[in-house]
Amino acid sequence: MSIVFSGQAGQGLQTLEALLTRMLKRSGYNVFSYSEFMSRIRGGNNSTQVRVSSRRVFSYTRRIDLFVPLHENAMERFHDRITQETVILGDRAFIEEQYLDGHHPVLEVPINEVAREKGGAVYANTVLLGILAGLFFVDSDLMHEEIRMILSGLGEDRLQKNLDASDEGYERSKKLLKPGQAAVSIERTAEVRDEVLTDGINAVGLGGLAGGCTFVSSYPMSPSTGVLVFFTKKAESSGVVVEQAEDEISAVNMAIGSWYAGGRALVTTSGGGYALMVEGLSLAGCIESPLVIHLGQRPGPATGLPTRTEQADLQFALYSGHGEFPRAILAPGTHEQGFSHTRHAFYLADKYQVPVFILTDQFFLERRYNVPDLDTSKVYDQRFIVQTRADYRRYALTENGVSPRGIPGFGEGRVRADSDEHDEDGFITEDFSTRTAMVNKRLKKLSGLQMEVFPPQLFGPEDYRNLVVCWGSSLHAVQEGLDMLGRDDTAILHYSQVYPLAEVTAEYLERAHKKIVVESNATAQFARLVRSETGIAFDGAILKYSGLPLMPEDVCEGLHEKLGKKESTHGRL
Amino acid sequence: MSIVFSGQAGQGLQTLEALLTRMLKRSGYNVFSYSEFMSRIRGGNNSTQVRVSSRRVFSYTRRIDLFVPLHENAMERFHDRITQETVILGDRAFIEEQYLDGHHPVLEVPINEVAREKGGAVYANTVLLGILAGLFFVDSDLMHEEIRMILSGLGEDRLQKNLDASDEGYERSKKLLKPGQAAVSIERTAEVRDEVLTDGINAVGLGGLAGGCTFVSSYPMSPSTGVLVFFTKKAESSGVVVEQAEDEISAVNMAIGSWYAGGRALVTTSGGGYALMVEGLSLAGCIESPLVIHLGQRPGPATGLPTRTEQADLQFALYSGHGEFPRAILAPGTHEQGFSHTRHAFYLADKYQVPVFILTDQFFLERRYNVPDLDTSKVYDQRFIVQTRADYRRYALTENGVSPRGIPGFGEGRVRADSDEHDEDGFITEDFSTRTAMVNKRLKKLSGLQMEVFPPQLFGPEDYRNLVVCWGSSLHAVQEGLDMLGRDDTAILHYSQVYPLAEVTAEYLERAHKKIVVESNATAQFARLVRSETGIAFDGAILKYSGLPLMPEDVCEGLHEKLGKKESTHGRL
Amino acid sequence: MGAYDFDHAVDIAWCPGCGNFRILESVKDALDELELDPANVVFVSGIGQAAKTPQYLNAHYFNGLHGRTLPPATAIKASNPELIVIAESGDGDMYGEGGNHFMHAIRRNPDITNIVHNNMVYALTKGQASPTTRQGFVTPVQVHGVTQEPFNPVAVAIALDASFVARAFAGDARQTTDLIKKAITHKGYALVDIFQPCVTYNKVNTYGWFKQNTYTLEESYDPTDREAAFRKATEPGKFPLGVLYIKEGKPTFEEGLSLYRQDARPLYQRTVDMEMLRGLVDSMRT
Amino acid sequence: MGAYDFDHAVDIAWCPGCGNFRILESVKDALDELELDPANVVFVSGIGQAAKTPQYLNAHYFNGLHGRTLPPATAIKASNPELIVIAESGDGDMYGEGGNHFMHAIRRNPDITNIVHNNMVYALTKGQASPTTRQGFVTPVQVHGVTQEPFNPVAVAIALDASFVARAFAGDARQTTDLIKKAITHKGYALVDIFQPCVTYNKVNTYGWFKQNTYTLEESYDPTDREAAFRKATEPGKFPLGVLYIKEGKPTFEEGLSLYRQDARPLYQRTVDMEMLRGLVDSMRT
Ligand SMILES: Cc1ncc(C[n+]2csc(CCOP(=O)(O)OP(=O)(O)O)c2C)c(N)n1
Ligand SMILES: Cc1ncc(C[n+]2csc(CCOP(=O)(O)OP(=O)(O)O)c2C)c(N)n1
Ligand code: SF4
Ligand code: SF4
Ligand SMILES: [Mg+2]
Ligand SMILES: [Mg+2]
Repeated sequence: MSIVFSGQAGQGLQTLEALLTRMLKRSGYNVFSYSEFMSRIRGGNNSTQVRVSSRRVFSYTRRIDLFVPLHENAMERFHDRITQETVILGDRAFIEEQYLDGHHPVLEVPINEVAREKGGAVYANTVLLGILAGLFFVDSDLMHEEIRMILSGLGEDRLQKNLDASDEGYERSKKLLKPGQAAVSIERTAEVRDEVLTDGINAVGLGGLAGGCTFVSSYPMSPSTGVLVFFTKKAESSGVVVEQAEDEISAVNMAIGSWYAGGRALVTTSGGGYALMVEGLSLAGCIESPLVIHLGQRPGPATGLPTRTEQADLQFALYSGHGEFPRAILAPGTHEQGFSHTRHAFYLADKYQVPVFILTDQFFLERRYNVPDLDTSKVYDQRFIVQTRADYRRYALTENGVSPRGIPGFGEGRVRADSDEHDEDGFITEDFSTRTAMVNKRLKKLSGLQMEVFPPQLFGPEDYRNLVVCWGSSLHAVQEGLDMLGRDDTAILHYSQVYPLAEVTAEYLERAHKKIVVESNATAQFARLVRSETGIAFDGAILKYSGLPLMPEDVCEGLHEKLGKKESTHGRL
Repeated sequence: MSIVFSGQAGQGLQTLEALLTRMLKRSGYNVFSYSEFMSRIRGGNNSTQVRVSSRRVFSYTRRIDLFVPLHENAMERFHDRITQETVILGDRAFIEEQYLDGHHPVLEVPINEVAREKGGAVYANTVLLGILAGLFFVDSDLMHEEIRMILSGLGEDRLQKNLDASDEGYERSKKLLKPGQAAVSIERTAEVRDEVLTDGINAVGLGGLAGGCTFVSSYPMSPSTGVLVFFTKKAESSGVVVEQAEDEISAVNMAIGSWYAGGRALVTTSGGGYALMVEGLSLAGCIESPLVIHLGQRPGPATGLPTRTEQADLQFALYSGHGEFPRAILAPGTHEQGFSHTRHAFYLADKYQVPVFILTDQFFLERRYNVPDLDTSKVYDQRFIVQTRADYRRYALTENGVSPRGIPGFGEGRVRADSDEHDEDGFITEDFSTRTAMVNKRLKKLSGLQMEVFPPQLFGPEDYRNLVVCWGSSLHAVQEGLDMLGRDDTAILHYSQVYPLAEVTAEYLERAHKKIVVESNATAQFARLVRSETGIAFDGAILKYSGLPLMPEDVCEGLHEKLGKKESTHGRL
Repeated sequence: MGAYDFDHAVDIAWCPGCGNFRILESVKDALDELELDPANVVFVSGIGQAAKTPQYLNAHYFNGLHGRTLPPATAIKASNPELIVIAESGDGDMYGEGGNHFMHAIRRNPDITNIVHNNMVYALTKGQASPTTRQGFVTPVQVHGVTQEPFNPVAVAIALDASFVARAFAGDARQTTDLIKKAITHKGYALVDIFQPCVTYNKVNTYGWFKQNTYTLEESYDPTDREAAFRKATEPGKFPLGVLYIKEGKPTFEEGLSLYRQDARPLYQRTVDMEMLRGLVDSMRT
Repeated sequence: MGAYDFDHAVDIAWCPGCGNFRILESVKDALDELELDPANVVFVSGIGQAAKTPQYLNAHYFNGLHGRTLPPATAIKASNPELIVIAESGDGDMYGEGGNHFMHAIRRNPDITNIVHNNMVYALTKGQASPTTRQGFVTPVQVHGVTQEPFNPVAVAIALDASFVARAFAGDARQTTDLIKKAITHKGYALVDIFQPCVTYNKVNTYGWFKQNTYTLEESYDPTDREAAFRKATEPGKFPLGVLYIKEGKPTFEEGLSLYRQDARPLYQRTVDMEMLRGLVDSMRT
């Protein structure tokens, strides 16, 4: 079931989202939520989708089962998504004339009037929470507990008013349905109650802590700021230096400085901020510094759509920086991967002394759903630094290109890092053969990185006829979209690491009759990468770049169009 | 004939190079010169190669026919290039023992002693100039004229001493050769005397003027600073605003600002500086500003080898900038192209309102040779700006994606440029369909750019068996290298525009039995680009990334290895 | 309706009560009172709440990158000195991300007006500290309160010998308008740092706080005395409002550009001098 | 042989007579006299002639990007407060490309020493103007002479209320050594701007010129008086040498980092607290 609230910036939709998802999850429902919002602090129109299900749900869907308009123009942007099946719930004043024609199911509740009775318009959200709690048969004690938890900062008086408002909503819900109309009947599961409810921000942040992150320097930029805030909150308890830099250039150079001195540093940024870090990336490449970059994509170019989503910085992450040096790019598809891959990024960066990207996007970071667990047993805490001896050479030539990494203050040796071409000691050199040797040394590390690549995951029949390829945050929309289409001759291949590209790629693609790529960008960047490595071209691409997340419906319709009518397949029929 | 002087930074090799090449050219010889030098102001070891020929010469060769050591360790870096055929000329003190074994032809001249007699060690260069003038039968009046021209700033006394020193050298040259030893016998050509002697810097600078450049903002960085200096020198006479910015970020944002206000702006930079311009590139992409970027490559990553050469920023130029927007990348191979392509860059940038790169490298910029002319008849002066009407819309949607470009102060309308996603008027929008339309509009311009691509040039037999592909500054070394190898079944395909990639590419490649790419980088970036567009992989790559220019010998040996023994080919035998 | 108002309603993306509304009005009033033709006025801004201002008045604008307001503004003026150029943005944009340009634009001294909405916070990105945030201010990123010395833009501008340095408070519309007018008519770079209450993310430095913590410079104050200006700019206690410093007689950046001395035409009116070009090429034959 | 000398000959890439040699000696002397163990001393530099200094003494170094000296220096100190960190580079590096970091490092106040070789020129790139180049100075890019106001680093540092601001002249080795020693022992950010003759690209501001145009601050001078310091920093005529300004009692950046309050161990000695992590994840169940 898909519920959408539509309100204005400043109306507190995010609090409602938090309250509702927590409450429903703790009642045993699987939940998913995502807010799309404008780049403004007040006004405009934002909306939140909460999906409630007996099965796990992970994607943002076009479908709206229950629509709640919370201000005057709340329905304007949703005409194409509100169908005759969509139940409209709320204040009559906010429901457009055309939906009051009797052909649309409408549940009128004077939410604002009730709120005002309970103390003011600000209580509208808790009235609504109460109504939904009622419709979903949530235990009212649980509802109260959540309100107390989330709104604890408000003070006793306003807290109590919120509780009263929710109770009134709860009461009203009972009278909402006409006799014969069913209340919500979604199965609940006991196990879900105790699952972990997380968004991408927390998954990445916790992964960072699990990876041993001790230093974060960044400059605020949507949608990556959440990760900075995450670390700030945890700074003390977990021993992380967190600094808001004066600009992104400072941020990345600080991070590299920290690695040099024994920190394990991360920067979190978005495309425009990352653009300013590119010279720093090349510095990390040259001095062979580990570096972890969380790059939360949003639509560009330039300022673009600051609060929207896109997957258009893959090539940029891959080819940015002057000169040639190795790197790795991870693109988690699930929140579990958000956690495990961020942890892994620290491992790879440290082991190979290279920059490693965690490439997410606004949708990935902001969406929220329940997962059974984030597996903290595999805490990564291996350290790759060595205690130096007097004859220490920072860039000693080795078999695999990796030189033991010393840090100042730990051992006898001198640690010399140089952004000019250097010899094994780290001193500037202009010797041509040393130069060639150092380029080779750095590039050799690619083989090591290649050996540790996360292979793509195949979903669906091994003997697929068609293969749908996607990466990063698109996974769930593709899965649900294919489910909707219902073809059993088609499999999904999802990449949670896009570079180095897994070597099995060609094999997978060659087995397919039709190969379709699905990406949230306009030029099919991943397809281009695949072709540059394998020579193989896709037969079609489903691309979205409006700023909204990819939806299962986009995938379903796109596949329908590309694959034609469902064929009798597989001998399974 | 290849002459190499080896001296220290600060010994005035560059003046000698200028004097000698000018003088020889005016005597009717074809000349080529290139200096390789360290990133320091004094000391170390630098060298200059001057090639003198009856045919046109364009490349830096490993071969040394005449070697002139000018300080104590002058031979150290040249052991592998000095053969038993190499004549060593100069002070006995600077010639290493091993070369005085009687097996190496040595012409001892006490250059420094002579210089000191003429007034001091600083006159050594003009003594040497005199010697070479004598060996090459240069008219001594011409020699004097050149000295007066180039050293005019020195004052009468020192000028006279230089003239005397050159005369003394000239005299000495007569006695240098033992009876029977031939002086230099290279044919001269009357036409060469009046040809244009240019390096890449002047070719690009003049091309900029021909393209109507009126604004240059940059920050010094080898090897691109020369172009900044070029414009500074010409600023007054040609009406160009030239500003040294506080950093590269300012430089690129100034350039974009200038285009907005009706200037035609260029930035000149190298990889590390360009890294800081990447956000600006994306800005140009979003607001659809023309922008011309001269990117003079040098070896990275990071500071790398500041005064050396490489072609390793192709992918960086192509994929840098967050978000998706079109661009063009020109990579001149000859100085004529340095001129014409820079002019063309302004045309393309202005017409399509996109950033256009002129991708050169240190070798391209610093090498010098004579060309018949730079064709100024095709001066480009078409203006694409419109006088605005009151209802002007900066981003009006059009068939080909290009909207008429107005500027403030010219017309009635308002010109609104916005780095956020915007509507046709330039106002910020968050409308999803407008967003999609604007992305499509911007990307549409790629078709126009594709239609105006410089096709690659084929050198050699149309019915080639093997095809050697190269781009940018590598052309001449590949040509001379293939000449050395002497295969007539092999052709060369040279790209002076690398993006958009010419559509004929696949056709050319498919016709070849073996396809070899030659690049001055370690990862074969152009080959990767070709594969990403055509799916076609090369059969081999000749790559150089020591910091020295690609030499004909590298190509010859590489091709020999890749193509095997020369086969009886072509039916022509 | 002033010359800078639109003839249709505009959806302004600011919070009700925000100081930005006041500044917008003051800017429009200043331009109207100076009777400047909007067709010659170019606003340049970066990214942030303040940087949206140009969207809401009917002049030309170049809304560029966060922190990069001054370089394009300088270049626009240099490319067409006939334009009136106003660089307007937030404190984070101008003093944080754009700090280097702030210093070097002052050194360059283009004849532009630089209006900074100083709300002591990063508003658009939801309330982190800006360079001007006061010590102790708690934000989601500065959870224990800001520890750094707040950036003092007027003191730094005076240290850089800026040609015009003023400070205003958005709450005093008349004074703000007057200061903006003075800045626009001043020849050379002119800074107007305007205290701007952000009602959403800055609950400390409110209208009331600014009112209590500012005062207007005495009539007798002499803004040409650099030392006195520095004293005023750094004195503890209340912040002085008004023109703090004027350095008279500084040549502007555009005046230093030799190409305009012989020929005043803006760049867009120029064409390639083919003979000059031919001459340059031919000079390389000998 | 001092603790910072190599036991083998070093090819130094500077011109004979360059002021950088003097500064190199002063730096080594200061470290030797303070008896600092090279194993604990980290030099951080950018790119330029000055930035090569760390190559020529036997300590740790991080030779990063042009203009980016202070951010890594700050982070190195913050990651291991036991290290002595010296950020050393040229005027172009520090005040031009790196100007924003200069301002914000001063605000942040890490306990590092910032040595700037101020030769009033971009030497490594062959003689263009730097921010501190005097007006009228002719270069290949500033062909009619520099027109911009020269950047006054000490005045700006004082305007930013820096914790320690000194100026030296490379020609006076003893004073330079002493000032560097003071800067290193000072707690907090300490700027030492050193006039450095570039014998190749700056034929105006020579040893003689600097000698004639500088004087040493009187014994009686009180560096804790900010106004007086600003006056000294901006007074016309000769440049004062010595400690211009000290702001006592400023907390350092590292002191402000809460994680060191409970546990002084540098970052490299820390490991993941698994229980804490488990706890964080579990807290998201309810
Ligand atoms: C390169 C870059 N970094 C970060 C951002 C995100 N960003 C947008 S506005 C802003 C801060 C705005 O603060 P301020 O300039 O004070 O303006 P205000 O919103 O307070 O008016 C930031 C950090 C960005 N757009 N670009
Ligand atoms: C991003 C970047 N831009 C430009 C350069 C080129 N560059 C190297 S050193 C230098 C100037 C150095 O001047 P300064 O810092 O004063 O040092 P000096 O050589 O005078 O000691 C420049 C512009 C670079 N290395 N990196
Ligand atoms: S967030 Fe602050 S600055 Fe932005 S509009 Fe609201 S009150 Fe104004
Ligand atoms: S160029 Fe100047 S700064 Fe560089 S070494 Fe020579 S004298 Fe010193
Ligand atoms: Mg602000
Ligand atoms: Mg300098």
